Amino acid sequence: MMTPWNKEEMLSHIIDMFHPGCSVNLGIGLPTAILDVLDQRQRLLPDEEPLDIFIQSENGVLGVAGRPTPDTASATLINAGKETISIRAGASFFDSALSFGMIRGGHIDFCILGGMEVDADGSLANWIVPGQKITGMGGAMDLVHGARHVVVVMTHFTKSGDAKLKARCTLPLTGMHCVHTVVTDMGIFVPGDGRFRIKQLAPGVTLADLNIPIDLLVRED
Amino acid sequence: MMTPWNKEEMLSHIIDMFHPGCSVNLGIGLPTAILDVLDQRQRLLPDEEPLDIFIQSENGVLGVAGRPTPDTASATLINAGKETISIRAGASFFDSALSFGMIRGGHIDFCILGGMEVDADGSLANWIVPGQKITGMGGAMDLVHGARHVVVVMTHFTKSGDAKLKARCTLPLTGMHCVHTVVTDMGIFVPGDGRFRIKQLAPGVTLADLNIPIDLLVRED
Amino acid sequence: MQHATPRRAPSKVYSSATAALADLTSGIRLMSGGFGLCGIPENSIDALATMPIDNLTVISNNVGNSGRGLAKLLQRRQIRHAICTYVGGNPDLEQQILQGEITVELVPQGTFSERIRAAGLGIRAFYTPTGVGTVVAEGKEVRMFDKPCVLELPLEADVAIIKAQRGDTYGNVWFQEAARNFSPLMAMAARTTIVEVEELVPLGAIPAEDVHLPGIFVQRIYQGSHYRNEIEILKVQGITP
Amino acid sequence: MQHATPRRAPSKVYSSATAALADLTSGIRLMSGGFGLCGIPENSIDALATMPIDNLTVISNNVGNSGRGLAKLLQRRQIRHAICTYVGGNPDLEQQILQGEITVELVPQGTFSERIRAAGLGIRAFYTPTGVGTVVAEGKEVRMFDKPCVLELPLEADVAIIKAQRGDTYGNVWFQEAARNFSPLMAMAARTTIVEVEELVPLGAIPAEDVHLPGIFVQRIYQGSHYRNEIEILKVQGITP
Repeated sequence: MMTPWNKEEMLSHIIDMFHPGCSVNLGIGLPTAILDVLDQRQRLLPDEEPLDIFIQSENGVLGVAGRPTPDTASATLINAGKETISIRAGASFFDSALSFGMIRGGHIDFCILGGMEVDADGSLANWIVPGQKITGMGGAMDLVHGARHVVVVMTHFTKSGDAKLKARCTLPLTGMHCVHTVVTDMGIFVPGDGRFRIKQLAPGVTLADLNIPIDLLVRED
Repeated sequence: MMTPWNKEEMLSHIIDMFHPGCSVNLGIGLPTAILDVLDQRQRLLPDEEPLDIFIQSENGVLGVAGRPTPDTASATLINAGKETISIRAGASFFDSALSFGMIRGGHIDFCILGGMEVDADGSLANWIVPGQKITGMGGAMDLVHGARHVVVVMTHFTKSGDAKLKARCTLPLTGMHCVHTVVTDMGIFVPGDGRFRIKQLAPGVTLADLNIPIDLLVRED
Repeated sequence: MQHATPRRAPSKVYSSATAALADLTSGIRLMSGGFGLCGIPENSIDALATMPIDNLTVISNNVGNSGRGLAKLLQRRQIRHAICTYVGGNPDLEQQILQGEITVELVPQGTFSERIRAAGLGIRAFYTPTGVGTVVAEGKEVRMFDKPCVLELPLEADVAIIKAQRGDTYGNVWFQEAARNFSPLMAMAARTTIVEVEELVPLGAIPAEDVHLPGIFVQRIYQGSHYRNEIEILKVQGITP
Repeated sequence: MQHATPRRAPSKVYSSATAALADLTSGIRLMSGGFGLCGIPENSIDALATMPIDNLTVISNNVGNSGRGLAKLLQRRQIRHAICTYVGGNPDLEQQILQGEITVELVPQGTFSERIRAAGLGIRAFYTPTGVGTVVAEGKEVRMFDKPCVLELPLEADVAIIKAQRGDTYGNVWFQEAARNFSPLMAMAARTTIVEVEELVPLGAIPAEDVHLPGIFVQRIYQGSHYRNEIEILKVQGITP
């Protein structure tokens, strides 16, 4: 009987990758909810020292902290998802050229993005579905080039039951050969060289459950 | 009887080009003495409103003012010649990439440089004499590309009596086709398209005094 | 020896948005600072929305959001072409794209920022890994460095409208929190930069070390009014994912 | 579900120059901030001058001046190659160039700054008009834009030593007056950046808007001592040209 991870568990597995002092960029959507998971942990374990990390937001903030209170929310203090945030001690603000330079220059340890497809060469598609509404790539194409560790978090299956981990992306790419780790509700995978190395599977998940051609899979867990 | 201009007169002719509100970069050496000429005028005519300009120094200062007093001189407040300076109200400090971007991007109205040779196509040589001591180009090669008006100020003749205004530079270039105006002790010249257009001559100076081939000269004064 | 008469520089200070924008014409390339609704030049946009100019090419990260900001110019059909990074959450824009009333050129945000900086600072082109293997690289030169990179060109404008918390009479500017974003870069890249500030302060009131945008990049400045500073998405403590 | 144990980041704060520089080795590429003697990392240079390392490639605008600053490393024959923009006023360097003890690569100062920024910010190459038609362009690609431009590559380092007035425990840094120059760029371009400050302040003591160099670019920081802050050329009022 398999028990896929829920969203909080998927995000917790990503948080577990973080080392104290690391820098992290959180993509719009599911990745940004890492803020809320960290907030929640802090409320549940108020005596525990918070994880000492620096969260970057590509609109020009380093040191994003949890959500503000209704009183402290500021129109000029937002993340790249345009949501109100707060900052931690040691935060800094800067312009967009420096912000993306920080990313492109390899200074960010982890970049967490949502995904539509990741292929066995580590290419990512997450910004457009032909024929559907166009939203624009925003910073996604930049974020995948430069961070030391690019992590994609997404549900394992499309609504029609296909795995989003593919031999080759079918949707237009966001970036080529750029993804280091994929976290889905079914497990944690490392793409590259035409294979997905399996780092961990959710409880009870078997290879057959993944709906990925078996020759693309390498067990390492 | 010709009366070549002295250094202060040469610099005054350059100051006369400045419009209120303009930005100016002063090269090391003679051009920097424009600061002193402005200082001196202010002392001689204390009731006259000072010329309202912003002097940039490529080490990262916009708004250089006159010299400091012995009490206000600061080791961190210097110009590109490494001399102590003061700043005016409205000054700003920035890093070297922005400073040279300000120059390269065409935001500086006047750049004043010393010269060894300027040719009739507006190329400049001012940084090296083969076989003599090398000092390095510093910012000179950048300064000549970008300022809206590049002015070279130099004595008209070498020690051996040759004119420094030539059909073609013989020394290694600092920049190609970059000089807009040359001010010497003999006059003011605009190089370009193989000619020197004469804007003004010092009192009593004739074309023959210039020691420049006559076919390179066009009278406009 | 003749001396120029020492004189004061012409003032950069304008009395209002209307005065500062009076000579803008149809068809110009217009940059507008801001990320979403954060740091947008509210007063300049409002003034533009009352002016008889159209056919604008707008360069802005978003072209308004949810009917606000630059969406006001969309609603009045003043924009013909947009260069931006993100068009989501903007029903006015979506509709005009579908109806062919506006053309949109999407640029990755880091490349967008760097192209604007390049225009402002005289860099004629640069190579970046962003976009290789994607639609962004189509028709562009790709060259191999440590990884393949695309050649990108500067992005400049005729006019930039930007907003800041504080500015002095020379145009030295200080931005609050994350409101800086593209604004200083756009100020560098436009031939005429018009800054609106919440507080117009005396020359030199901003410490020289902490000027975020030196006044040399600013041609006009005015103190705006009635700032709404709208919060686009309010998220507060205690909401779990 | 497993949770990582929340922990504090390892401290970036070192007790002294000696501690902060202890693992530097011979043969590295070393960037050093400062313009002339303005803003040079005095304590780090002094520490290096006591260490048994040599064969350094030094990247610095000047390689010391008049026997001071990096000239101390020259005098101890610790530098084998220098990449810089200006070598005047430096008899130690002149002598070693003539004697073939050191090789020097001269770079125009604006290109020098921009190449260092490019290395720090992931730009793989850029085109600039600086140097076209000069010795600087020899052997380099020249391409026509509005004017001919040279293709220039990033300039990076293993270690950068820089000095600032103020810094906090994360490495956020604030520079005084014109002491900023190349230092923030070098901090971005080096794999390990070691900052010395006159005042080590608590985390967050520098206002977030006015951080000149975000701490993400800084790996080590220490409070220096006995700063000389020498004035290279004292010019004061009342001296006419």
